[in-house]
Amino acid sequence: MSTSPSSPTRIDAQPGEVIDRSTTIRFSWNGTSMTGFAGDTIASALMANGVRVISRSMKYHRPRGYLTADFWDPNGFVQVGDDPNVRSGHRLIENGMDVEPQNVWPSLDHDVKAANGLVGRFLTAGFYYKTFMRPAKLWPQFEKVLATFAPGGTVDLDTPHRLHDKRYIHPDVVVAGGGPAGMSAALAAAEAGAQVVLVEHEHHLGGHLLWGSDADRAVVAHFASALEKAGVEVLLNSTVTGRYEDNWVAINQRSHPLAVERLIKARAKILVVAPGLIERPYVFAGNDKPGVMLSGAVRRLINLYGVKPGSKAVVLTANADGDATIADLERIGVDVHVVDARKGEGIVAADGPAKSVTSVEGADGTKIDCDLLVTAIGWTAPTSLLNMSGDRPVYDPQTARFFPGVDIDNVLSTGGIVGDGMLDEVIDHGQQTGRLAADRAAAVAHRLQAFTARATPVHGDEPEWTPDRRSELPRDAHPELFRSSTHGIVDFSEDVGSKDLFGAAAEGFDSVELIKRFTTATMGPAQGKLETVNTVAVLAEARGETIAEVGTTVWRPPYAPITLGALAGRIFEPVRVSSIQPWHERNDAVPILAGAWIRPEHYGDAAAEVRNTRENVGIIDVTPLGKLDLRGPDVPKLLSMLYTNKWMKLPVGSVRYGLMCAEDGVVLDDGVTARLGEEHYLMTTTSSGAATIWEWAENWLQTEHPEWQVHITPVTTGLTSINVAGPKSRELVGRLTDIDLDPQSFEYMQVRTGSVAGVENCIAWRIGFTGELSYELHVPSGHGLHVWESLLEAGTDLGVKPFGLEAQRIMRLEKGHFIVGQDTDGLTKAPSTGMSSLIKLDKDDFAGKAELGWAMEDVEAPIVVSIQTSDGTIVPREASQIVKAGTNEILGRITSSRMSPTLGRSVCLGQVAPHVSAPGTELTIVLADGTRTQANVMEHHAHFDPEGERLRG
Amino acid sequence: MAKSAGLTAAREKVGRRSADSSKPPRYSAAGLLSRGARKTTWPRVWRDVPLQKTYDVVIIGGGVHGLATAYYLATNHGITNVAVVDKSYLGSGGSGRNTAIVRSNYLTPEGVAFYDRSLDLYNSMSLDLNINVMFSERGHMTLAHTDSALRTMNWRAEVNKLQDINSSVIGPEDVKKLAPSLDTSSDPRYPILGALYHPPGGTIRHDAVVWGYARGADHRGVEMHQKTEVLDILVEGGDGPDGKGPGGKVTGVRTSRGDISAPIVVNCTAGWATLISDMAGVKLPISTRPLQAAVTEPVKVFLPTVVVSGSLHVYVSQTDRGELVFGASVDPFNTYQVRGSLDFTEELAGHVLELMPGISRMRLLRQWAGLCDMTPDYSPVMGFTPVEGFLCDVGWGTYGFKAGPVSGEQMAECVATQQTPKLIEPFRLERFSTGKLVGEKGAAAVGH
Amino acid sequence: MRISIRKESVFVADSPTFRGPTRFESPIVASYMPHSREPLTLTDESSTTKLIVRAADDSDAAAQLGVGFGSSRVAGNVHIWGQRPTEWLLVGGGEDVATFAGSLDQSGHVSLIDHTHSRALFRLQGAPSTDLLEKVCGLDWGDAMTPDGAVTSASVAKVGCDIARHDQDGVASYRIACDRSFAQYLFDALLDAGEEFGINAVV
Amino acid sequence: MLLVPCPNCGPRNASDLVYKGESHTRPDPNLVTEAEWRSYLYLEDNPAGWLRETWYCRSGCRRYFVLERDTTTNEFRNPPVPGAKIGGKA
Repeated sequence: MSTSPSSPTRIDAQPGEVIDRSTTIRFSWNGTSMTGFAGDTIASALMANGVRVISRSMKYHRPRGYLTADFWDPNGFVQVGDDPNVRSGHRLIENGMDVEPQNVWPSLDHDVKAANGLVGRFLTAGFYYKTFMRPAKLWPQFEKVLATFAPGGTVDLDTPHRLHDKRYIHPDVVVAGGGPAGMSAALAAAEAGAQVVLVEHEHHLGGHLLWGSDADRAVVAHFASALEKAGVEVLLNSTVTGRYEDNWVAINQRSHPLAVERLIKARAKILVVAPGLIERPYVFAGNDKPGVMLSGAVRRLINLYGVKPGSKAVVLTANADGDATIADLERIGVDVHVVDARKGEGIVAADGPAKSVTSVEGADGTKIDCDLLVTAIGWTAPTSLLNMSGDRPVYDPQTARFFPGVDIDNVLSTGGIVGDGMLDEVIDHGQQTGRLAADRAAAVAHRLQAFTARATPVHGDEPEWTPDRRSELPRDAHPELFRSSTHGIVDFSEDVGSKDLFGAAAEGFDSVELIKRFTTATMGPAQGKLETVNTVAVLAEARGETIAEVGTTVWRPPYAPITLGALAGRIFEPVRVSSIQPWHERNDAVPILAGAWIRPEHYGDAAAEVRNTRENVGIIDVTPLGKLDLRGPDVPKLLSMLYTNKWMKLPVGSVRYGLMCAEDGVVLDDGVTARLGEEHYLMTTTSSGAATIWEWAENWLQTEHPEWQVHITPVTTGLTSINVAGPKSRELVGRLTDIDLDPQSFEYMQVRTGSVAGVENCIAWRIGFTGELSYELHVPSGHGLHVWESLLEAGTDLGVKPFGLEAQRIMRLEKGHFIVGQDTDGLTKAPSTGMSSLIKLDKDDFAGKAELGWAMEDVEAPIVVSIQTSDGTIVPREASQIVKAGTNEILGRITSSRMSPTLGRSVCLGQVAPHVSAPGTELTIVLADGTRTQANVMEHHAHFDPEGERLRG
Repeated sequence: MAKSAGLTAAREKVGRRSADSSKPPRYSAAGLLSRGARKTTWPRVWRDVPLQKTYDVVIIGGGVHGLATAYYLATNHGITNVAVVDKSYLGSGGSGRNTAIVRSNYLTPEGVAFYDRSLDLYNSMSLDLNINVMFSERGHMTLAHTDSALRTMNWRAEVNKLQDINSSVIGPEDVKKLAPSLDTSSDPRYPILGALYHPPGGTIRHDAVVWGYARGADHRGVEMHQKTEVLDILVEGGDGPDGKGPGGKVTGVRTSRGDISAPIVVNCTAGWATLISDMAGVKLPISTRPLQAAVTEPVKVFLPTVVVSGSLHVYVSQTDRGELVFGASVDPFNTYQVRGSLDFTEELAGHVLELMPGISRMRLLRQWAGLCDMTPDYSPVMGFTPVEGFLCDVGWGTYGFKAGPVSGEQMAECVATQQTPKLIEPFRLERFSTGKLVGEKGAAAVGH
Repeated sequence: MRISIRKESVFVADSPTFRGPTRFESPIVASYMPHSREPLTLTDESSTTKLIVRAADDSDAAAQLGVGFGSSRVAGNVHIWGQRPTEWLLVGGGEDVATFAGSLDQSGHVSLIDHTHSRALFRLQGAPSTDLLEKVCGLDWGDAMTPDGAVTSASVAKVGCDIARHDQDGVASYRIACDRSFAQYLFDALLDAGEEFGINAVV
Repeated sequence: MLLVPCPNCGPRNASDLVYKGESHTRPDPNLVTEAEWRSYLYLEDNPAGWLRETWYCRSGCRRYFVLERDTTTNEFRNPPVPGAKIGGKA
């Protein structure tokens, strides 16, 4: 059934309406197609189509209609396509939009869980803590049932990641709230020279002026054009969701033309908080029936959307807004019965069938027939952003609401949150606030510029911090109205009633935090905007205390929920590649992520790569090796401090291996360092340690020994590193370089510089992680690909082939070389690696020296050993545990294991307890399938070529 | 370390201040029905009684650890003249701010044994305490995105298996079966290579645990004193100024509501552990950092298990109410300031969407932070201190909630027997002067 | 649409230290099809010579360099960045940079490190370039905090960069240097974020 | 996000820097006792109040410096000025 926009609930054009009646929008609700006008919210369109029941409540599945008809409406959550929990009071309709009710089963009209309502009085708050304990076995079944009650919409797991974006801004002033106070504050600040961003949660500037008089709307129009002229950036349909340390302000912009949402991070010099007030619901029997609405909802629907919310209304009014609602209703022809709380009148219940109100019971016992009950009983100040700034609000019984408690230097409040007053008073307060904000922002700007080297210099003293001399807004007296004499719903989204709160308080959950946790009141999607003050008021009533004595809970960020997509924004995950990566990609290398690096794991067959390297010659791209250029007369001192071994006498042209430890003696990194010239060294670190070791070295230089003359420059990616390994490596490199490779003049652990494939000033050193004769070439990266391709071209006849990380891992394991972080862990101290000869305690000082002195004496520390299984076909998985035979007592673990193509059997490294570390000791290894296998500790770390003849050849 | 003689006296006074002989009503479905029918309310969960001048044991900190210690002192050892004091409300600290995940698949045999006992106690807690703590044994999955992470998972699984803990490494296909919302393709920047799967792990209603222990302890005579801040710890005979510090002996505590004398004082605080211990002249190897958490709006349940990614510093589970609860690693610098940060939620959202790209339209509802006391080896400090009668159960980092029951049980035994129980032997304060740290540091990562 | 770059367009680098027989291979090997609008350009200048000078802030060399940390100047054809305390970056043609570096007083502890191959260099130019930077970097790019000539280091799309503002004929322009290995990632990230401004890549 | 006053770069987002803990003096490893060394390794001061601490400006000037911060409010005291001597054990 389709309902036309000219249904009986859409009234004639209103002077302040924001809909465009010339543009019809088609959408569907619960499978029925409907129409509305451009500018309609889902809520106004549904109301215009005569829809009154929007959702079912969480626990009792009671039918619910619009209460506030705005963003905060606890009953207005709908599913829009793949978007769950959409605020239908805020989201504008679009052509083709599929809107579905949530939390209903099997349908909105007939919800079987509504039976919960019948047993409601047994389902007191926290009832689940008191039952389902026996029989224990049944609890998982109960849990499954409970989980079906989860409220909210449905996530479509195939939801695409739409474009979200982020932006950082550094404005002088951010104004949160585009009502009269916020607009005038923004304008005044801009006119005083500040750069201002004005953020309005709704789709239009103006706040409550929008549904006010013609004069009110003229004020809005004036400000809108003045703000534009003054260069204020106005963000509509955007929310300041949080204020974090040092005025780091989060703005969720939902109105960006390209990004579905954009998170703006503003480092605001001054934040002006002007959110206005949120109308508070009244607690009484039947207060959650469809047809019970707050005055703001009624005024919005009539004035902004031309929607008639009912035909016969009872209005409970305690303030001018209630009175204005009466006038609005009467103007559009609604029959109104007024209950004036200021005259001591009141209501105790809304009656009627489940889905509507048919009558209201007055405090005097009268029953008035109606289909709409409107309450206007007061306000809640949304002090959330102030709480996040350190404020605790203070209750004022005369005004019946909370006010900000303390002054904060860089967060100023204006408008309804700080007081009442006539429009011109509010605008004046906004102006004063804007000027104060601009003055203070100028002082902050001056300080920032004076303190930042790159900034435009500022002259003169920092401007004085302008004191707050704003006149205060008056506070209008307002009766304290929270709960009638009956019990009703306090938290609509959590289905928590005042009776539940009384019960919880009697059970001892009698502080505001405990009652919140026990009943879940205020924990729902509105985060207490509607519920907190009523919760506090009911608790105060239950305890016989005042509201001020009970106090309030802390409002935590975000101010309004924000999607994960907006928070994530563009996801930046940097990756690094070497200059040879294009070649790897062209040649089908299987990539592996190693930290941020993308590297070739292998080119198809790692074992074949090993065999070719052992038999012929292989080349591997080892660019990710950390490389630090060290210059200066004191480099040897620095090296001596960083490494455990000695460095004062390393000759020019030599390379040395070293181990680095942290101050607690734990192995930090290892690598080789070459002396290229008198005062010029090149250090290599592990790939993963590159950044850490640079910082570590700078730390020693900058904080412990600033007198040392050393310049450290990271050159990891400036030099493309290629290891040429294998018996034919000398011949291959020899074809391309002018360096004399004669073994007599270029020995193992030496370094030379020269040209390679025509590239000048390349560095070559003779070291070998693979255990083969090998040359590690470090060539300028702009020519790295050229050298790589030249090597392959020049060595075709020698059988040169590239090898990847996996082949290197196998070869290093065949040689028994450990890898820091794999064969060692976060507690492995240097002596455990079997490298005690590299720990020179007779040096005056080095990192970790004291601890290593004691560690050398430690007879309980585990030892890294080479291990071979008795059955060479078994490769125990890395991390397999080594146990005492016949028991589950752990004696160690396998840290590395591979099948060795060279030896045709498995080879391992492991950490074992010292008493089982002697060569020849028999070990028991527990395999992945739980079976056990025998193994032996080997004599040498190297499974292959223990004498290192190939390496030194 | 120094032990107290005060307990002999305490044990002689067993039962002196036990609660009313009339037992409080049991929680049950029948009770709910009858009270619903009669429209009567339940009695107080714990009594509101005046603060006494002396107790046998004063426990500082009304969280899971302090309350469990009190409960087991009363239940297992008959020591009931005990006060639990808290500067705020019960469960206001880490106990009410954690993400309520429990598991026992730790790396070291010591850790496994300890947390396994805790999991046992959690399993029987609803019956033991007669309150439904809603233990949801939904399984716990730690994802591996790199070879080295996978190696660490295998390490944990192998150690776990040797101690009969249900824990194994599973492949991406099984990960997908357990949690279809995860992106197990090979495309992402952090591909899922496998996971350590631990079926006995799960979640629990953390507040219910606090209230259950408080109620149980109260029934046995223990007193809970909220809004009672400890201002000083009274020590005499110590080496330090004012007679505090090593060699001294505890005589009581000074609170915002007056002095209390007690021969034994147990520090069960988190966030303020060093400040409390400083009052006794005991220096702790602890630095305090916030741990942040966040929760989304509810949606229909789609994530049946707990998912953790160490590489992405995120853990996530979905409550029965449908909310996703997220946590991350501790903040990068020491502070006592517990305001949530925006960067936490940004990083979190980015990482969660890398794991589960389909949930970008879910909305973050609330974020909060709690204080964590971090030790150099990510393991607690438990038992005696150099001040006689002053005991610690602190330094829990991000693991405190999981360990609550077993810590209470062991600390109670420690207090009652004046011996360090075997299970907490590895966690003694002395290890930081001998340099024998606990091995959990061996593969330090986020491990919720 | 991502496209491979035709290599003919790549310059030959003439860094003082490293000379090769072939062209300098830029780290940028792929780009996007250009937009028709041209308000904003991202130019790969990776082959430009870059030389680091390390010297004490109170040294004679520092005085010759003539700028302190946080600012830059142009001396002839050499763009001198005061990019860190005790550290300058010289950017320009190989001969010019070599000549300028050679003229520096070497007394005290002074180091010259050829960084041509270590750092990629991009130029982001056009009126919206500040808007683009605001999307990928948390610093304040306003004129007060980052005027023409300013030099700073910051994380750009999560990559550590050194950035010099170097306006051209009154149009905002930034030179951005990052580790060569991150260059392609950063280049792509800037193009992606610049999409809404109609960014053009020049390689 | 907290702003950290780098003496060189000016106030920067905390994510641009690395916190290195309490600024303390390293004992002479040749004279130190086990207890003293372990206290240097493990016993950082953890006051609720002013703390002297080391930061490293990783995304900016890459310098280490010492600041004083109130750990209850995260306010920095006497931020150093650009050009002032930094680092060392001052």
